[in-house]
Amino acid sequence: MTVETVGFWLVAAVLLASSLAVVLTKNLFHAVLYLAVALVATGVVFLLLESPFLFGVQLLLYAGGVVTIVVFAIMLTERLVGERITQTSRHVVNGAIVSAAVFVAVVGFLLQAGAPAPVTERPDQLAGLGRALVGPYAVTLELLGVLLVAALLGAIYFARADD
Amino acid sequence: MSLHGYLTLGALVFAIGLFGVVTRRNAVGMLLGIELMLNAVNINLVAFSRFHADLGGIVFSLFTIAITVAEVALGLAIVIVIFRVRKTIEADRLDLLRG
Amino acid sequence: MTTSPFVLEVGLGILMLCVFAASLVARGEDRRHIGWLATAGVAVLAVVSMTLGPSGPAFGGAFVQDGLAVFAKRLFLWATAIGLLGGMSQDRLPFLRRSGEYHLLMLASLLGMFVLASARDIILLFVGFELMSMPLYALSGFVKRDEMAVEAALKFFVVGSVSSAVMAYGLSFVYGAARTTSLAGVAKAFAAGDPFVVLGLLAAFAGFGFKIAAFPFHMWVPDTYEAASTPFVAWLSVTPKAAGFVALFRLYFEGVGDRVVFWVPIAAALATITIVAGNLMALPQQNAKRLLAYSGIAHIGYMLVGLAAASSNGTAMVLFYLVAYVFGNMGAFLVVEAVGRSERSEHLSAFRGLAQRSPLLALAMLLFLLSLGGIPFVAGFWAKLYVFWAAAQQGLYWLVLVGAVLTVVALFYYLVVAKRMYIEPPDRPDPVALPGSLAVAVTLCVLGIVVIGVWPKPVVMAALRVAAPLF
Amino acid sequence: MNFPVLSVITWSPFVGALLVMFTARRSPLAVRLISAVTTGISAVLSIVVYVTYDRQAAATDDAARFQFYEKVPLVPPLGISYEVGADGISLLLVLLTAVIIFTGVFASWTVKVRSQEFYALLLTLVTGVFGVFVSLDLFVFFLFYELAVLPMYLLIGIWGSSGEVRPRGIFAWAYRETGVGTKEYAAMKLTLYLLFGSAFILVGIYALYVSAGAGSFSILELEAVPFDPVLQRWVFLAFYVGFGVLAGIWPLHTWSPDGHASAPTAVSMLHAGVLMKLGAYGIVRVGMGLVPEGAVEFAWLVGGIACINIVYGALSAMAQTDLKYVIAYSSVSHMGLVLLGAATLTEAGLNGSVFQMFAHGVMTGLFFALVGLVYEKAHSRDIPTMGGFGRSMPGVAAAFTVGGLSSLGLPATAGFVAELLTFMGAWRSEHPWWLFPAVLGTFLTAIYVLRVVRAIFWGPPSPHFHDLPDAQGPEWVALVLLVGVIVVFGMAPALALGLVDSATVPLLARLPLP
Amino acid sequence: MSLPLAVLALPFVSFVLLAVVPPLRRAGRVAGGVSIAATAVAFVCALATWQGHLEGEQLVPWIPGDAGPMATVGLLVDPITNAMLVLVTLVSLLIQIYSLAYLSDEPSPALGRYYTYQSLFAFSMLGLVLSPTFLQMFIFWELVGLCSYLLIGFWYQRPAAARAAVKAFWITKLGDLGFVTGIVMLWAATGTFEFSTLFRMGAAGQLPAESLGLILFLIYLGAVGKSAQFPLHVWLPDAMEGPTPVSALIHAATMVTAGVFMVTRAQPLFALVPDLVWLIGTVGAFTALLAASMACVEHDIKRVLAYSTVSQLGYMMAAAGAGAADAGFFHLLTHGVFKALLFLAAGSVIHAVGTNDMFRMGRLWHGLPHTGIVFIVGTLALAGVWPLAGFFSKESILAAVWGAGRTGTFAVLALTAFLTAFYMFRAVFLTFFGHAHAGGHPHEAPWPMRGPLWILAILTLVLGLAFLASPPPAVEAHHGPGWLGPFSLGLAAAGLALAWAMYQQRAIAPASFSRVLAPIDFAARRRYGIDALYLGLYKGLILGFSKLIGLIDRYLVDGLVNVFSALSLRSGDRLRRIQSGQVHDYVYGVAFGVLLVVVFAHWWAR
Repeated sequence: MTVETVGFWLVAAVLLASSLAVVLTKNLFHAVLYLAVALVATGVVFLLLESPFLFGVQLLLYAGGVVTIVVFAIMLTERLVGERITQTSRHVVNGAIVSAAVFVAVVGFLLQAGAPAPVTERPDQLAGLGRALVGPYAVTLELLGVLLVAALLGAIYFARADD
Repeated sequence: MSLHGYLTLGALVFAIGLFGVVTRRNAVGMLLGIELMLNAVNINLVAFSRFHADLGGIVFSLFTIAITVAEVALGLAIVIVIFRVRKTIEADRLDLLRG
Repeated sequence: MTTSPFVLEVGLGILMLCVFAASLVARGEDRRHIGWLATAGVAVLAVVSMTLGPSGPAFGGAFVQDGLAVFAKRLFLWATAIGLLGGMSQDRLPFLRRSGEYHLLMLASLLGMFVLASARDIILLFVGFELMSMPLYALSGFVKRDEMAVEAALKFFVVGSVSSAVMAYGLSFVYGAARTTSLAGVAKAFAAGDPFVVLGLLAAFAGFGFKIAAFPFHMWVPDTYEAASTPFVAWLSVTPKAAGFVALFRLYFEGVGDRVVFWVPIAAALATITIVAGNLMALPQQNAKRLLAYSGIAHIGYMLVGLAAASSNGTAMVLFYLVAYVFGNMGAFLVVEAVGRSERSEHLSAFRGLAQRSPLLALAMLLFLLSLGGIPFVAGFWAKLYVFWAAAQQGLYWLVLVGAVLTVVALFYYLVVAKRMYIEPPDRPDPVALPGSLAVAVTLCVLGIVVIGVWPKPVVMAALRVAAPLF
Repeated sequence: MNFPVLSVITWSPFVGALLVMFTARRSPLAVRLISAVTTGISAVLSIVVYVTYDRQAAATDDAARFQFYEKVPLVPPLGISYEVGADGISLLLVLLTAVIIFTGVFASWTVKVRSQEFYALLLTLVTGVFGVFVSLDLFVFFLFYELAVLPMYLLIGIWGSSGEVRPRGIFAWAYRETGVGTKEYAAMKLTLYLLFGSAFILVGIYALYVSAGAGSFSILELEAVPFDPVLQRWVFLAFYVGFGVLAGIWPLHTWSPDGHASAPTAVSMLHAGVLMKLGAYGIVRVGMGLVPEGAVEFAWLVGGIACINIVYGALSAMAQTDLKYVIAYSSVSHMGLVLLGAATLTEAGLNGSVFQMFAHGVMTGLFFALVGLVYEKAHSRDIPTMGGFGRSMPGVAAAFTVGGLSSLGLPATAGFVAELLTFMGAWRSEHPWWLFPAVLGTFLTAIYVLRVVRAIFWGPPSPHFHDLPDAQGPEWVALVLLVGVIVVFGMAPALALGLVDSATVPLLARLPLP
Repeated sequence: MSLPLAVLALPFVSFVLLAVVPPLRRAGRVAGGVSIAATAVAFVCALATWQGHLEGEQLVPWIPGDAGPMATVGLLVDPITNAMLVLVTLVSLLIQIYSLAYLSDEPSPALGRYYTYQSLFAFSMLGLVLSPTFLQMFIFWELVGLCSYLLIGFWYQRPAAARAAVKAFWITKLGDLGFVTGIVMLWAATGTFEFSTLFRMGAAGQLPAESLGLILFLIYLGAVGKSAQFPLHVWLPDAMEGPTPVSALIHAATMVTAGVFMVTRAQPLFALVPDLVWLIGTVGAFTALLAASMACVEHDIKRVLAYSTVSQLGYMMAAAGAGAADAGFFHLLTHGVFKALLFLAAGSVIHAVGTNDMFRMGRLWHGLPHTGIVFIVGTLALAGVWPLAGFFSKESILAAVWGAGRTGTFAVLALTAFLTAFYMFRAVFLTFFGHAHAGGHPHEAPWPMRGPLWILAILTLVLGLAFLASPPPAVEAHHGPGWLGPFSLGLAAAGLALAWAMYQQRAIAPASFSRVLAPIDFAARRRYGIDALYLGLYKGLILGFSKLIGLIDRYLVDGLVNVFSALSLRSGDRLRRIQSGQVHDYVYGVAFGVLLVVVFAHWWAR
């Protein structure tokens, strides 16, 4: 049992528990908070996978950005509707069956594939990322910019209440 | 920990996310499910990247995160506009269009 | 002539900037001139695209401007030009006042399609895919006061997001197996039979299935088509599908060699259920747009027949089919728009006696329907003929038979529309009001199907030429 | 450059259609005159080509079989060209078409609703029919074929009439859902059926084109290709089913009664009179001509189904109480005779088949013209309510009787010669027993035709109808012309058969008969 | 050959004129004049042909073929033809003249129509007798059938006439099916329809021996239908619904004898199949007896004559069956004359009293002396009383049958002769004498009717006397034993006596007589159930079967088509319910889609 293994099990437990809580809890607000926990746990998984940079991104963008937006949205709709939003679930059993089926299908393939040994050498992640983003992925990055603009354009268009 | 451990973890999170999408009545709740699914993608990507010592996966997951954010923004905007027009965000009450 | 592989993308970017700038300075309720700007720009790009030839790859092969990409981009540009032109006549407030947003979103989506057509890197592919999709969600709910439109937008968005999540999940496996993000590596891994790549590609198919609206992934289509504004739907019903198919060819076919036959049974099965379900579900429809939506699903099934051939001929014939489909289907939707505007209804009964009210419009609709039904003299005939031919070459005779038999079912509901127009008497004597821009768009579509119907050879040859290098 | 007479015959109605659409907007009379003149041009020219066809040359020189030849390349890379020419079979059928459409124009003189479009569609349709008969390029042949089929939907849907079919039996639920009996139903059924058939034809044409490998759709060139026997069998079956749908083969015939019963007069005339012959013509020209081994191989099937058609059609006709259905089923029966004659693969039988195409075309055209007149005057097609019309409309009664006699094969009418030749061929064929259903068919025909004559024109005047006028003005043109053709060709069959023989003998010579 | 051609062409020209010039036809009596004139000239030509012994054959191609014509038509003139030409034109002429008065009450267009048909009939019948080929004979055979149909249905608004017309057509057509099948088979075997060629081949033994019997039997079926032989005789009595002159011409003198004529014409062929000849004779004799028995119980005067015609046709066929077609043909000629006479006389009676029922007539002798005389002349001829024409022909038939050693047939024919005399005199007594009294004041018809009657009566007498002076070849050939003449005279006398006793003297009550012969009486009055059988077959079998097929076609064959389309519509409607409007279900769709391709690929890969 290495540290990594112990950490993995711990993080996995937290991640799964909080994920389940996200989809099961009645209170939407709580669900968002659980989501934050799950996202942070995922960030920890990234740490275990030796990607601290991504851990940062995950915290900033997800736990910071996404959760904040969602909370805003909930507050906004709550304010409009004037009552707390609780949520119920529909057809839990059906959903569970389908999800389980998807999981089994994936795992089936996992079992088929042999597991590669982890590579011990560690490339310089940050520098490599920097080079990659201005090198082969430059166009992709620019397009991502366009994408974000377009999505925001759409979001603003919807969100503004004037017309 | 082996690659398969991470992948299985990702698959579990993915399945839970899917479960959330198909069971949540509330549109925001569905959105949260989608977040989980995309999160699973990132776990996969980073795990592969790590085990193959290839940066592509990290780059991919960066893009995924960014796209997810955009998606959430747009999705919530839609939820808000729906709420304005229909006074509900219970997705299963939105069935004017059918058949 | 060798030009930069980015001419069109750069041109489109400049156009977007112009439109953006124009919408910043625009004032007043009616800002349709922005739309004219966008339309004119796209039209210019469309003309420019006809002069372009393939050029070499860029960014280490992540972006290619090969024959297929050029072919696809020409198609996107023409379709978008017609779609924008047809949309210019919309006079509801959002389209007047928010013309800038509307057109910017369209152009952004178009840019995504461009990327999708050229991407040979899974990250680029995914980003292109999302760039194409996300504006569409916004556009489908553009009339944000309309409760149906926003509902459609939500459905479209949720199904789309789930699909792209599944797709991304699949692509993560693809990457994991290929150990690289380049499609050449993917093809190599697939050819080697790595189970991860198989799982990944199968899961990624969810995204493509969603985009092209193959059977179980199609469910957003009727609702979105029915509720969104018709000219947008006309465009939505053809261009993203074309982009989806092109990306499909890249990811699933290009460079995989003989392993390509792996897809034959899957594509054939999907084709069968899509044709059957699409045609059958179209039968009871009374709303013209829903009818066209389901018929469109059936058409995707026919294209999947070509896909199932998993050969260069099959690919080429799908491309040809797309061309025929672009003109035929857009034309049909645009006629629906004309009638819908005038009658305030998209129910089939709005078409009653159209032949006596507006004979030319009715004739145009008839031609579109005949083209969709696969009748000689119009483009759709060749399209069906060719995909069947490709499938038959592959030995899929049963698939051809299923397709041919269900064509008869399809003709049934097309003829039902024809019956409304030609056989039933009109409720009102006055002709349907037809704005000039819409008339021009419809005319372009008619020209498209008739010219291709009479003289299909150039398009066929071009399609064959661009499809050959994939294999 | 010779005068392109076949093209003029073919396209003249189409020009008429365009003229009707664009010039004659306000004048119903002008519409009719343009139609009469343009179809008249076709009629006159078809008589001219009929007379000037060089029979001697055709008999001696195989290259001279198809005369009045024209060829214009359309799509050279694919080997598609506009190639027309006519031999004896084509000429007779062109003449038939010309006669029927020319009379059809007069028979529909009284169409009131949207007559301009009616005539335009009718004339377009006729161009398709002419085109099929003269095309020597399979691709163009197919295009003409579709052109001949498609306008039918609108013609029946707009100007047709609805009958009544009671939903009964175990499938009653299905009848309730399909709206059986209405003109829309009939139009839809007919169109879908025929398009279904054309899919098979297309597959067959395509198979020949591909396996010939010559890159040509020309019938003349494909004739010279020795196709693989297995391929020939399948292709023949495809052609048989495809064309057979239009020819009304059992059990794919049910579009025909509904369609013909619902169609307006001129359309029924044209459809039953000429279009069904397209199917038979296709089987002979394309099926027997291009895949002779398949034709020989499956002669038993063609003939066997034809026998079913003959007897079954006649019995069904007997069971009908709707006048138009009687005639429509009689077409099913007679098309059986046409196909039986062809299936005998003998000179007499094939000549009889072609002659029957002509005879039945004229006769059924006459029938539908008359039924149209009766319907227009009495506003009913229900036989049991009619009676004693012979007194008020003696002309119609007489013409109907002549048509009926021709249909039951009475000598001195064209029908007799056709039937006799078919019988002769049948007994000389590989399956002599075909003679018996054929003969039985004529007897059954005698029963139902005379029953109808008796029920409608004979007996005491029906109390349901008053003051029915006889045929008038332009309608007489139709009746006299058709009756005249029936009698003249019945008394002097050599008028047609010499020509037909010069075409059928080379065709038969190519068959690998055992 | 121009003279025989003229005989044929004149009625044809008349027909065409009347058919295509409506004003002429609608003029009625003018039309009659045209037709009569044409027939008269034709008669003269026929006489000239006969006298000139213009004999020969001429053929022209009719249906071309690759190796010579497939069928020819033309003219064949020989003694048989000549005799028939004269008979047909003569009787036609007389009857057309007679009709002018008989149908004087008809409106002009109807009269014109009548003469159009008459011309067509004359043409057709002449064409038939001039036929040098089986095919041409069949063509005209059908055409005379058509005329028969049209003329029986002359009063088409009477339901009975309409029924009788189609019945006649259908029943004869049934026989004609055999005819056409036979000649087609014969053609297939020999490649020709021509008599001369066929006879030559027959003489040379080139005909297919094994199938010739079948072929000729089928051809004979045509004669069975046309000449009203059992079992296809049922149409002839009903045909009496037509105007009486038509009955005289078509259903007594000419058309119905076509079968006999054909058998005579094709005698060399039939002679090759002795079994068939035997059958012909047996059927003929049986028909003769059967029809005679039905005539004995008939009330309708025209039907009595009709049954008598059937009976006499049976006689003629019996002669053919004894290998003496010439004797039959001879009887055909004489019968043509006196049966026409009888019908016309009966027509005159009906014209006078307005009914066909003999039991509502009586004592007409005083009102209609001319008619009475000629009727009795005809009756005597039919009964075979010396020295009238009928005696000789009947005698030669009986002699031939006796000579052929067919005793059974001879007995049947003798019995028939007795019955013939009985029922004919029964008619005479009931009509002209007896005790009943016809109502009204019957008086003689005008001269256009009486003239032909007298001509025919005189002809009957004169012919007999002429035969006495110079026996015709048929009589010469079949000279029976010496007792035969007195024997047949005795039979006639016995018949006369019985009739006289029963209907004039009432010494024997008909009722008691029928009690004695109850089963036969019962059956004969119901036409032996043959008509009912046909009716049952027609209604039950053909119509019933057609109803069945009609239902099958509409509700099964077409039903499946509709089921297919309805199922498509329904399944479409069902299927679209998965489009529930619930976005969750749409997500399920995506999930299912993925699972589907994954599972399918997995499963397929193995």
